[in-house]
Amino acid sequence: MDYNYSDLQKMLLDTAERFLRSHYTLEHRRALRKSPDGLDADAWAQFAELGWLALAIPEEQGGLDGEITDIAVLMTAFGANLVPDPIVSTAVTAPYLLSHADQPDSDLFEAIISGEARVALAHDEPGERYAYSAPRKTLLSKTGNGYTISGEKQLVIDAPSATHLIVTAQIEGSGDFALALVPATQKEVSAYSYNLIDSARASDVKFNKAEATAVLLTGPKASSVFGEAIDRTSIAYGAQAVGSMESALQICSAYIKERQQFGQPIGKFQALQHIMADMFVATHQARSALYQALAQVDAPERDRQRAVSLAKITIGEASQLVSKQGIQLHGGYGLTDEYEISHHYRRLTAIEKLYGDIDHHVRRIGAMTQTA
Amino acid sequence: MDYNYSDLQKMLLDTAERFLRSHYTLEHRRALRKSPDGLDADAWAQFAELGWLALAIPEEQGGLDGEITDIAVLMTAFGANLVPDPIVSTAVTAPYLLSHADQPDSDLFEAIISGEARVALAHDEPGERYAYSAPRKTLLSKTGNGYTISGEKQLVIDAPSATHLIVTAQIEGSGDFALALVPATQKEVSAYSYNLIDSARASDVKFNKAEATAVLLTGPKASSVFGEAIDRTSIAYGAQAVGSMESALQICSAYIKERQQFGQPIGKFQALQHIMADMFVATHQARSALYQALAQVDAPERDRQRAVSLAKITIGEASQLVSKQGIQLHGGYGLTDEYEISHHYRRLTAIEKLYGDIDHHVRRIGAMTQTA
Amino acid sequence: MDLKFDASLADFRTMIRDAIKQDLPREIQERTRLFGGANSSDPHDSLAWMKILSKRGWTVPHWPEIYGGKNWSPLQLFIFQEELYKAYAPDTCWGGTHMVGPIIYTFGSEAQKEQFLPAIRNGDYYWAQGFSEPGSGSDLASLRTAAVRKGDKYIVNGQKIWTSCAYMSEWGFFLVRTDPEVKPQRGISFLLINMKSPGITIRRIPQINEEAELCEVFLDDVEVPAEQLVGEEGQGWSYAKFLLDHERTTSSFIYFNKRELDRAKMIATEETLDGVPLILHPNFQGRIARLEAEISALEGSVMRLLANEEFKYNETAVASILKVSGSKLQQALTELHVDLIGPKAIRHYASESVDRDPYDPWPDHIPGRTSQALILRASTIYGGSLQVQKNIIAKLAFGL
Amino acid sequence: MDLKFDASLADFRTMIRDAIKQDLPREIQERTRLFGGANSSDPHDSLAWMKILSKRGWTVPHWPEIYGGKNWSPLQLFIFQEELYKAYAPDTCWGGTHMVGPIIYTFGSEAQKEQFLPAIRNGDYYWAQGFSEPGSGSDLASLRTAAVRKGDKYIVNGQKIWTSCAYMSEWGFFLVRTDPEVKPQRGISFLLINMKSPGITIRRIPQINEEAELCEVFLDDVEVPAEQLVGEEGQGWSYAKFLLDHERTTSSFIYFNKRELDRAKMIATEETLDGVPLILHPNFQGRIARLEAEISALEGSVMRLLANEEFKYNETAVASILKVSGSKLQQALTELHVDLIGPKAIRHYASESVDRDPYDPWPDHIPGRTSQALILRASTIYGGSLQVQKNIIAKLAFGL
Repeated sequence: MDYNYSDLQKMLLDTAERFLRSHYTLEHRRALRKSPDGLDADAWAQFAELGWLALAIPEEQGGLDGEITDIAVLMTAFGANLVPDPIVSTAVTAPYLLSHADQPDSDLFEAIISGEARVALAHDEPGERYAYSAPRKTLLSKTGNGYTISGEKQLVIDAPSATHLIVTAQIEGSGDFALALVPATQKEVSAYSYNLIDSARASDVKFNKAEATAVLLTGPKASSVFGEAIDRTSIAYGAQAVGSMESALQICSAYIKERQQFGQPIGKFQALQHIMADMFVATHQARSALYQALAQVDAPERDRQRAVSLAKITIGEASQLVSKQGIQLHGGYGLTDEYEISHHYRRLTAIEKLYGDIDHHVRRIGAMTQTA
Repeated sequence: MDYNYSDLQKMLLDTAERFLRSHYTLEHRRALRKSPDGLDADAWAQFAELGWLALAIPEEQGGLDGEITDIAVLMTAFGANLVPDPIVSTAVTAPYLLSHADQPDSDLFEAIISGEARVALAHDEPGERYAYSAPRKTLLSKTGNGYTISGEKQLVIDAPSATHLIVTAQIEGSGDFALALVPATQKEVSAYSYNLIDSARASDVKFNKAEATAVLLTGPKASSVFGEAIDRTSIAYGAQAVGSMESALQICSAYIKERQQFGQPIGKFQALQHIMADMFVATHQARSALYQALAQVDAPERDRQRAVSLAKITIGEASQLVSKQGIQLHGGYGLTDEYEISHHYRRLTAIEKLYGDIDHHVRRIGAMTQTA
Repeated sequence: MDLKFDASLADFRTMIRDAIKQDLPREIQERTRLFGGANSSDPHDSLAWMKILSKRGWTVPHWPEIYGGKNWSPLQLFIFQEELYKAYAPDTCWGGTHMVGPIIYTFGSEAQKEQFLPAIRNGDYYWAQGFSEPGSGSDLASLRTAAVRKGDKYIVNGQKIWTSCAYMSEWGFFLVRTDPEVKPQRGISFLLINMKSPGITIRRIPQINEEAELCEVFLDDVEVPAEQLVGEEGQGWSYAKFLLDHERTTSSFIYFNKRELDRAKMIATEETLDGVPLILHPNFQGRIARLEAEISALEGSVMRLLANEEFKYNETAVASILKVSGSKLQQALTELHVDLIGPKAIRHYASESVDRDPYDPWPDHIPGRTSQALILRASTIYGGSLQVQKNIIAKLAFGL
Repeated sequence: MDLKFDASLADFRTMIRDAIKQDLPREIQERTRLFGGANSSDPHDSLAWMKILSKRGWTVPHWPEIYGGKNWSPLQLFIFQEELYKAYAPDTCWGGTHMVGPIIYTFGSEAQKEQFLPAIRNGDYYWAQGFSEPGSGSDLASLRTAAVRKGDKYIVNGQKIWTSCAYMSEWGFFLVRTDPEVKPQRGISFLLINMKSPGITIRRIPQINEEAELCEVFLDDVEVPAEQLVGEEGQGWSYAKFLLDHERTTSSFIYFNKRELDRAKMIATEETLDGVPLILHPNFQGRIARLEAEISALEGSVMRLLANEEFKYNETAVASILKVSGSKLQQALTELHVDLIGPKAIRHYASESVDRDPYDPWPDHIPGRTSQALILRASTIYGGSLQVQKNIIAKLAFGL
């Protein structure tokens, strides 16, 4: 076993750290909130340039065929620098689903790699809560020479800047589960968009006989690939969370050495030292949990799900501890939009809620335990 | 509202503190473990002398007709001094059940008051867990000129020194719930007895057509009085827990001022100061919770149950925090039988498990919430 | 001992409840329900509501009668506040009614009483609190804003921070250093300053929930008439401590905590998992039950203090219990809200968006919840942080 | 990066598992299952088991081959220990195999190696550890037991405490102060002392679980031949630190924690509430799931250290993580056992009672659980308390 970064990973991480840190300054990120769709087009072009949008795409589709560990390494840098752009949807989730499609679409891969296309996953329906195996109300219907899709999706992460949506649906007639590709810019697709607390974006989307340009997968294979994609997505966000926590540690350590109260740096107070120690333990354990999940990503479904859920629990708990205590260490400044720590808290809170919160994963483990 | 002790309560508490503190020294309590039935006969005679065994008994039965608040005050002193004797069964639970019997038994009251009789409650049956409203397997049968009882009871607290048992049962034929009085010393009653972690005693008891000298209560009235008695019992133990925690606070505060490490009293370390502060908050809140329950003890069933369960949750959580952290403050010495704090931990752990643990009371509140 | 809540107070409660129901405008109630967290009512709503309350003479019932108070018992005041909270009425301008008001009627001159007390009572304007400074958060004794006496004026220079709604306050009360030579606590005085005075600049601080009600106040050669000194020079520190003693139970946020527990139950009834309301799921039931237990205990602790129990431990240490427990509860409850709404919690809602967007398809119990949970990380920071409270307890209860 | 557990190790695991199954006597297994907690196997069982293990040469597989080690990889050693724990095999005499043994083969004289290493390897006798003193719990540098050189002997006076099973140990290894003049850490030496030496008195300390395996050792003019000094005078402190570095992952108690998690699941299957196994109750499922997550993370952290990851932070601070997390898990798991058995947890079971009372009607998963939970409050105290670990982290990871 080897937990050290490969040379390739070191390079990837160095490049990412360098670019992201200099580009995504606090001020820049605060300004980005006002952009209409949350996309930083210049940065996105750089992502393409640096090959990051190709990392998860198979070689035969022009991609770099990176492993999930490589993706995770890159994601830690995104988390550390609180990048709000729609990287996970387009560079992690979509490539997995698209490359496992019955008929992979080379043009779309090319457009993703070049930075022209962005793809979001539309799954949740109103009234649902992390219902990844519940039947869909959204309907995929065969028409004369193609397919249309009708229904409502809620909280479609990264939708506002997406050019395409991968939509989960049931097939009219058979009732089979399906994944369909739907171009986002057609009048039959209408979106109600909003900001998220971490400055990312999402939409509620209505499909009114919208054209589906491809049916990617259907039936049991669609379900299992979809489950794999969700777990990989969770891992990518988990890696972002780990990066964010590691950043938060450094920020806090520096702050409590600097900040004076009662005539000395507050870092001299044992109570605050012990808070830092708790944060340190939680952050390290979170990275270990991430590694445990990464090790199982290609394992049989049950083992994979177990490892991902365990990691999400640990990372979720750690995220809350680290960011809340990080704010506590900052005092009032921790509550302002002008200090990084408050942004980490928001990001970490959002990630905990994406694709299954702690409660969801505790239930998933619980269900496995009782059938063990 | 008045949270201060009445003059009577002050006197009661002073007397109790004086006697119990001087009598129940650590060495004496450790020696008592070897007694066959856990009874300190000399002390018990004093309890009678001081009127404590009469406190919960109605005036018309020769008792002092004390209020539940008076009983709680006395119980805090018992808890503070870690008295292992069977006071709650005989002086709290039994008097309530006996005085609500269809035909109160004056002789038995007299025997309790004089210290000759001790009464334990036999309810739990093997395989059960806090099943206070489940049907009984133990059978009460009418015979020629009386009643017999047959069945098995588990974990009958204070049974080894009891002269009488109040046994919950179902009536053969009707299936009604009943409370029966059974003399403990008959050959049809056999007990398997053991020590508890806090040096109190209990038995598993088998009744083989044992004579029941009285049927105290039957049917719905038996159920409701039984429920009231259990809640009062919980309050009495809760008061003991509060007393124990308050003792623990003092012990710990003294210890960390005395004990030297790294060249200074360990009480100078902020981390330990904050632990003491947490213990202080928890202990105070526990007493407040006790008062909240006491205020509702005669309220309608739902209000009473709610208040008792909320108090048991708070007191249970506080008990664990206070005693565990108390041990932590003591370092290795906290784990020895020779330091008081370890005895408080054992007592508080036992109390948490008596008549419904935290989990039980959380469920009881949960069930009320969902039907609110 | 008499632990039962006086039954005769039930009528009083009904009277209060009915009056609030009759008086409280719906739109104010709605704004408070969605975005009025602990201590963060919209100041416009605060003042508007005070105008309404003042018709009944209920803005300052806790004041002495000669200054317009109601002579209610502590329990009646408790019920009054509880009902206000339950009804989602905004807070009054706390700086006026609970801070500077009591200071003025206790230590102020007759002229100050005449000028300010009626205005506070009527909610004529908002009051800013100028205590904290950038360099002195939990360490108030180290404050540096200086007031130098020149003739019949003080010239004030310095900077304050965390001043709620300073940008729309007409008056402020400030702790300033009038004597740099003596022991830090001794050289502090209490000044009333008109917020429109030349030399005052205000910057709103953007917050974690993207609101900006807290401000920085810069004072640059601000001239303050000497008659705006309250009480004696050098006594500011003791007045600030008087405030703390005066409002021992406030920090429990008991009314807020009880209300937010009810809200949690309401949300848990609305939100479902696999079609089943969350309130039927044991995990959430358990979290709710445990918080309910904590709140019930806290309420008992508040009552004990209100009813003047004789404590074995130092009373300031006992009061710190309320702050420790109350502040953690505020966080735990609002985090529970966030967890109850689950994925929907990540949407950002600005407080003004509620009025603006009637087309928002999301249910009504979502907006404001995350915003409130985010900003309430402050509850363990301001007014003496959790760590400071524990220091106080260790020192005053145990002499550590 | 290569994060997958080497698949070829599956065979190794099977080989180990089969061997243990074949070798481990049932009655030893039973005693360990019921009352053998973390680090508290019955010493007789330890030695008996070492005799058995030594036939395969498996008592000290982690030692260098020339001293009888097996040259297994860190992962193989991990599997070996894990399987021992899973099977409820007793620990070896850790003081011998993992403490004094490595000290002797690294720093000891040839004579010492010859005299002691084979005996340790074979489990000939039990070793006592004489580090802690009544006045120096977490503060080892302050120890006072003095060894004064007189000719070819040291005369040792002082007192040790928390010495496991001293009353039945034949030899002990002691930290003693040989030079009171120099800096506290510099004047400490490492002595081997025969526990039967005149002047040694041993008192067993009655414990919270009513066992008494920990002892006080009083040394009164004990004569120790100078050749029983290990290494150099004044280097005792550095040898003790060497031990810590040598056994960085031990403090995680990862094998114990994994096994006790399995036990929790087993108990949750046996125990019922209203007729339903606890493992189907969401509250208990949730507690189990969270602990499982923590253990899985801890196992990852152990692996990272075993696999020599290059850490950004000081490695001693990283090792402290294992102790912090591992010790809290030991407590959380054994408390979970207690909560799972519920009311039955309050019964006192002495370890000897298991053999004595075949008539006990209670189920087999009850005895020993509470005893273990009680004594494991020690896990956050010994070997550097939780607070000391956090101090270490603050200092070494962050320079605070």
